[in-house]
Amino acid sequence: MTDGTAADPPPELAGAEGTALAREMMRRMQRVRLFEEATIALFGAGELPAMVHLSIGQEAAVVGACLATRTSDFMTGNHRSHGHPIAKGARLDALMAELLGKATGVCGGKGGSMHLADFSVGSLGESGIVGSAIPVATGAGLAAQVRGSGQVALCFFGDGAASEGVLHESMNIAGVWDLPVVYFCENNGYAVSLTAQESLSVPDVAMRAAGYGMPGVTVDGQDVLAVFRASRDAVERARSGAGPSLVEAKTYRFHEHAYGLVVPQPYRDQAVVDSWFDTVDPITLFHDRLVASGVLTADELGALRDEVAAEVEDAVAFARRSPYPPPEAAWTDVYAPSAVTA
Amino acid sequence: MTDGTAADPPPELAGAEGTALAREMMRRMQRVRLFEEATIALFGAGELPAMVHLSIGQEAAVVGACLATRTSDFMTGNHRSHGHPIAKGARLDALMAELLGKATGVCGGKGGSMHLADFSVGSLGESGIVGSAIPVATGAGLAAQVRGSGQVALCFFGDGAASEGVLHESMNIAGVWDLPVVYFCENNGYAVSLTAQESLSVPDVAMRAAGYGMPGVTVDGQDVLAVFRASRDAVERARSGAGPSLVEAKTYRFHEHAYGLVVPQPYRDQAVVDSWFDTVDPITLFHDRLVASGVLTADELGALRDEVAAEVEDAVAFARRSPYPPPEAAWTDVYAPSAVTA
Amino acid sequence: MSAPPARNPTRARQLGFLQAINRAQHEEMTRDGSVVLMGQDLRANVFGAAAGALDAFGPARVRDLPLAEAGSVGVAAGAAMAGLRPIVDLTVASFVFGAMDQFVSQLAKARYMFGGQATLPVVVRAALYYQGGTAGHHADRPYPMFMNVPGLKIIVPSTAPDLLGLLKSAIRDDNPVLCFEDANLWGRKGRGPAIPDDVEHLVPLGSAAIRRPGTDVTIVGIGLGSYLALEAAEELAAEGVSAEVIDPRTLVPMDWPTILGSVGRTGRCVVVDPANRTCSAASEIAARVVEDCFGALRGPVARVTTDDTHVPFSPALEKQIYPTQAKVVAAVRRALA
Amino acid sequence: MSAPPARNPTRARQLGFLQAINRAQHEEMTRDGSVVLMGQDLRANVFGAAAGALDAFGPARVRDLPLAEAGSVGVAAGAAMAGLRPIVDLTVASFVFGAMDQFVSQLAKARYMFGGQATLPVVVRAALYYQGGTAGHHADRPYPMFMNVPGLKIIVPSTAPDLLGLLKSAIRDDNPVLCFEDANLWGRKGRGPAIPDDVEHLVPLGSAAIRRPGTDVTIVGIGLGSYLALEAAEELAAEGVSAEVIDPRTLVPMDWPTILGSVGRTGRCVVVDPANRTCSAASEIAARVVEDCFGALRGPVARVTTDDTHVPFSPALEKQIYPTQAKVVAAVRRALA
Ligand SMILES: Cc1ncc(C[n+]2csc(CCOP(=O)(O)OP(=O)(O)O)c2C)c(N)n1
Ligand SMILES: Cc1ncc(C[n+]2csc(CCOP(=O)(O)OP(=O)(O)O)c2C)c(N)n1
Ligand SMILES: [Mg+2]
Ligand SMILES: [Mg+2]
Repeated sequence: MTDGTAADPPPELAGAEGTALAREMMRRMQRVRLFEEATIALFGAGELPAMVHLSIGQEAAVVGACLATRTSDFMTGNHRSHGHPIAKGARLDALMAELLGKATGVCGGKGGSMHLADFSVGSLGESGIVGSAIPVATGAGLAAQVRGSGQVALCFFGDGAASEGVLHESMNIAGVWDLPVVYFCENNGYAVSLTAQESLSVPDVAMRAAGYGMPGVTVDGQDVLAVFRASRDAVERARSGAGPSLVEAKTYRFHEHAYGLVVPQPYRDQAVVDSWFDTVDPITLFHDRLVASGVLTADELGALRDEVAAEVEDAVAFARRSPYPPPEAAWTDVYAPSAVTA
Repeated sequence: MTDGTAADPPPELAGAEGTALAREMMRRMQRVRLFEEATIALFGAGELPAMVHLSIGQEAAVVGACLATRTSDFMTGNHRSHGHPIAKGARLDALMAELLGKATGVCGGKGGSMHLADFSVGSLGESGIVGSAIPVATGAGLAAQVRGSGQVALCFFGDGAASEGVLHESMNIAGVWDLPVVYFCENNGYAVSLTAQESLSVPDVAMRAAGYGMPGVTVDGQDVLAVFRASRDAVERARSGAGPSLVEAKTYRFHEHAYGLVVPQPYRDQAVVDSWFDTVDPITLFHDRLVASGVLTADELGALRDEVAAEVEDAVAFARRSPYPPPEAAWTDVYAPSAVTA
Repeated sequence: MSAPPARNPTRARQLGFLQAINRAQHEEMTRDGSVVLMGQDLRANVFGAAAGALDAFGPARVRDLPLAEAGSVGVAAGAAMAGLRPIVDLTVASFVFGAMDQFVSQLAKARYMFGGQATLPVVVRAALYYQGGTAGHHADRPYPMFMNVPGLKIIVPSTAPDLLGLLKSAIRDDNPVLCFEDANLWGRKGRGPAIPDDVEHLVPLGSAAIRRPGTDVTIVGIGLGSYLALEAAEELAAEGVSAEVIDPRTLVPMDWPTILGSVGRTGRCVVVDPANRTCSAASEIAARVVEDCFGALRGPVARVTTDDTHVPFSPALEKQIYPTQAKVVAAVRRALA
Repeated sequence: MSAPPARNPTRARQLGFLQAINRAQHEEMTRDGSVVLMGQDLRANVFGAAAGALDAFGPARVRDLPLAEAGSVGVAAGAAMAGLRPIVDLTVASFVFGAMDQFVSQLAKARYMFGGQATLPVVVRAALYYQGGTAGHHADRPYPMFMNVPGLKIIVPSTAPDLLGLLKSAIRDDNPVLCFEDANLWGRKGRGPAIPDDVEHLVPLGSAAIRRPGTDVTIVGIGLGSYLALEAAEELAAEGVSAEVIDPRTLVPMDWPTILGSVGRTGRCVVVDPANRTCSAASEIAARVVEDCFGALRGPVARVTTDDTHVPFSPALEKQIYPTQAKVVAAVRRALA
């Protein structure tokens, strides 16, 4: 500490363990950011078969939540699909190959950008049907409870998805059965062009938690530590058998709903959106905080960023050189082999 | 008033208008009760084609809510279907004929016990699919709002239905658009054999109202006046353009889930259930209150009951002597006539 | 919907429909601790197939569900992906519609879309509760809608032994299987080959049964339709017409070799299907027969289905709309003409 | 999904698909104040068919819906029962499944079950968004599932003039009508007869169009399938095969006289249907053809459909599973063999 403005590190980030956590938070946020920036470049170069939904601006929310879980915990999410498995610890190469529709993709090229899944890190799949994976996470929580495995299920959904009936059904079932599920709302203020105000009859999604007998908190989604703390509390509660929770992170979608989607009528002020990169960028905010509190230096953080950049570059190269799936893959995996045959 | 225990009539029941309201409350509760007792007899005699779900014990809830609306207001409900249209003012003869599958039935014999509808009194139909009519009531509220008709929609649902996703979707839409809808939960403590505690993650359904930015109240569903007051407030709010409300009436299902349904394993204490007829019968409670407060005498109330009994008897006779629908009715009403034809 | 008598091993050879379900569930839950049973009113055994389950397997594995069809099926999908083998009793087939997105987008698609990572051993049971005065909201026979969705298997057993053996195979299958149970058969006792007492009585999915051999016409009958086909075949035998009756038992995967082989021999085909006519299982069978057996076909393929109307409440109306023995006989005559 | 150019009356004769929707909605909302439009992202016109609607008709009649498919369709059903004529834009056909109970239990059944008291003038629009790399959750073609549900009408227009005329008829129809729009046709300009400029260009529901007369084989093509049929017909013409191409345009009610009449003349039939094969519209057409035209039939009825698999993301895989001109030509050869 060299001047009076520097703060002590927050308790979570103190000591060697704290530094390791800080590193991992930053590493995963950078992975999301740089992976998606590479995605933009690939999209611009016409290398992506279809549109992509980016989590840029929302990195603190997805990373803070995922780092509160273990690799063996379960997770589901939605069409804005890249950030979740990345934050949960999935390898970037197989994710990138998936975006290019390659055989080495995490889903063998059959899922694509909106439907990433990496079961090896507990990522049970993202849903292109908004809201549709919410009961899936709930069911994973049920399996953990029945098997007594101590696992927890993390369920990502958006402010738009919050209006879907399956959220209600799932939260009620989880509430009644005390399932180990953390419902995590990334409230980025919009469902495509519809504002959260127009789609939700309450200001905060977390206000609905009381209606299911579970705790609900709203946190600053740009503050990875705040998200981590709220998520950790919810995960601990779930793991202890006390039941589900709802965590809402108020966050910002820096880019358009999707790359490849032109929205004819403006629905938000582009000047304001542009200013977010300077004012509420979760990576910049965390970077400055780490430096100010002496947890990591700017040089260390720069080196970390470079490491991730190289990792992303490798992922892109891997994806590019990977082959497309063989034609017959179109018809496999419709069914699993049967146990009982004639 | 002849002795010190008699209370003054409550303001709603004071004066000539109050007496008329009291009469109408009692008349409609008796209509539900005696109609359904006749239904039991018909069921026992093998005259009903299928099982029937009775509202006996829940008369105060359905009548208190319906009398807070106008005939021109809309209403939907569920499989426990008789009480709602009766309370909304439908003719008993066409309802009873419907139960017998007769051509003169309110649905021409095509709906039956679980699916009564009498559009002439705003009854847009009961749903055998639990919860499925909730958005229908919500849509009727939308029509009223768009047309500026000043109508309100009353939406009956049970504690079991409260776990269905369409309730969430509907209440959210109504909340966002300030629709003139009153969501009315008849919480009779059971969904068939499942207790409300086992199916709901909160003690009171009304606790969920806050999550939709609407008022929610829980009332004694055996007290027709309490139900009427809460419903009147909600209806007034809706009619004034202030938006939807949730009213929950805690009530009791005196009979089995359905006549014709044998539940093999007991799930409630029959002695307790039997005691309800003495302790929480809404008709007895109201009767005694009216007499005690001098609104109506026991004789007047007895005469009223006799009137209703005669009406029910006529309805049964009408239903019995009515013809079955002609065979070709099986294939009509699948489609309405088309406006544009080749 | 009254309770069946408690399962009684000594009566296994005359097993009723509901007891067959109970026995299949009981045996498979005993065999495999990851099998769980979720449904409505199981503890109270309202539908009659859950007797004793809660006592035998406890509340962690036997759960009464709140009313939430999408949630129920989706929770089963997630539980399966995370290692359980759920059986979901949705009770009545008219209640499946609220769960359609979970059937299509999760149960049917997850394995494929995630490149084989997901395994979804889920059985969803629902009764075809028609022909009993329950009217339009309880009497659907919606299996053809699901036949249009790849990734799902579908069984419609028509005998108690088949129900036992198919349901056990379904529970062991690593794919989502929908079991549609024709409630008109609840009352019938087992028929067909005697059921072995051991717990390995399995009927593989995708194998049809030839209920009656014949040479002049093939009648394919689904669910109750297989009985109507048999009764019609007997009536026709008196007139010298020899009808072969096939019960597909599984609709997906369909046992095409058995059906097409039979039509190849008889040259005539009638399909009896309780579903609504348009885009029915009967339509699919007729389309496949004309596509693959045209050379052998000597007459039109006739469908005997429920009419394209809703189910009316009034008993005076309802009985007209379904397949009957008389309609099957008339259809065979058309096919032979 | 980019915006179309604003509706331009002088280009009406070369109307694009999205402009046709826009014009139909605009004209009918102008004509009848009870028509309301609800959907996702209408104000921002994300899907390109809602340009100008909010300005023209105001926020009471043009509403952006929260994400709630069952709620949306059910609210439309209730609004219709209470006097409105809602158009619901569900945007992509893969999103219909969440609303299935409302389609089946309310929209389709309410009129019947309430003995004709209810009238349900609701139009639900959804795009068939396949063949564009959107993968399994956006590329469904689910109209066959709805064909199994009586009480619903279904249109699948394939030209802009037809879309205009059918959608206008649908909005005026007192029944629920599902409009499935093949997104592969969004880019194509209008074809067929020139569109009159007046606002009474109506195509009645239930009338097929003979796109090309022929004598040797009838090819029935649905949506994009009608173009594949035409292209195949041209290829075959070079070999001396004369194919008649029929676009049913409406699937319920189907114009059976036109289809069966044609097969009666040609004696051969191929159906091109972008839906999944099993229990497809093609299956229904094949079944009906063999049932009613057997005497005239001189070859198997061949179905050219999407394979019974899910839609893979990888473009290397996706293109293989759909009908193509080559598959249609091959099927015609089979039908002629
Ligand atoms: C059931 C369903 N309806 C509509 C869509 C189209 N759609 C894709 S993303 C989206 C908005 C979702 O908003 P939100 O849940 O807030 O997630 P965000 O995109 O903001 O991350 C919509 C409407 C869909 N994919 N699925
Ligand atoms: C969607 C659906 N699921 C299940 C059923 C079977 N069922 C009929 S009534 C009922 C219980 C409903 O409970 P509640 O909403 O509390 O109404 P109540 O019967 O107590 O009046 C059930 C499960 C149904 N009719 N519809
Ligand atoms: Mg959002
Ligand atoms: Mg109840």
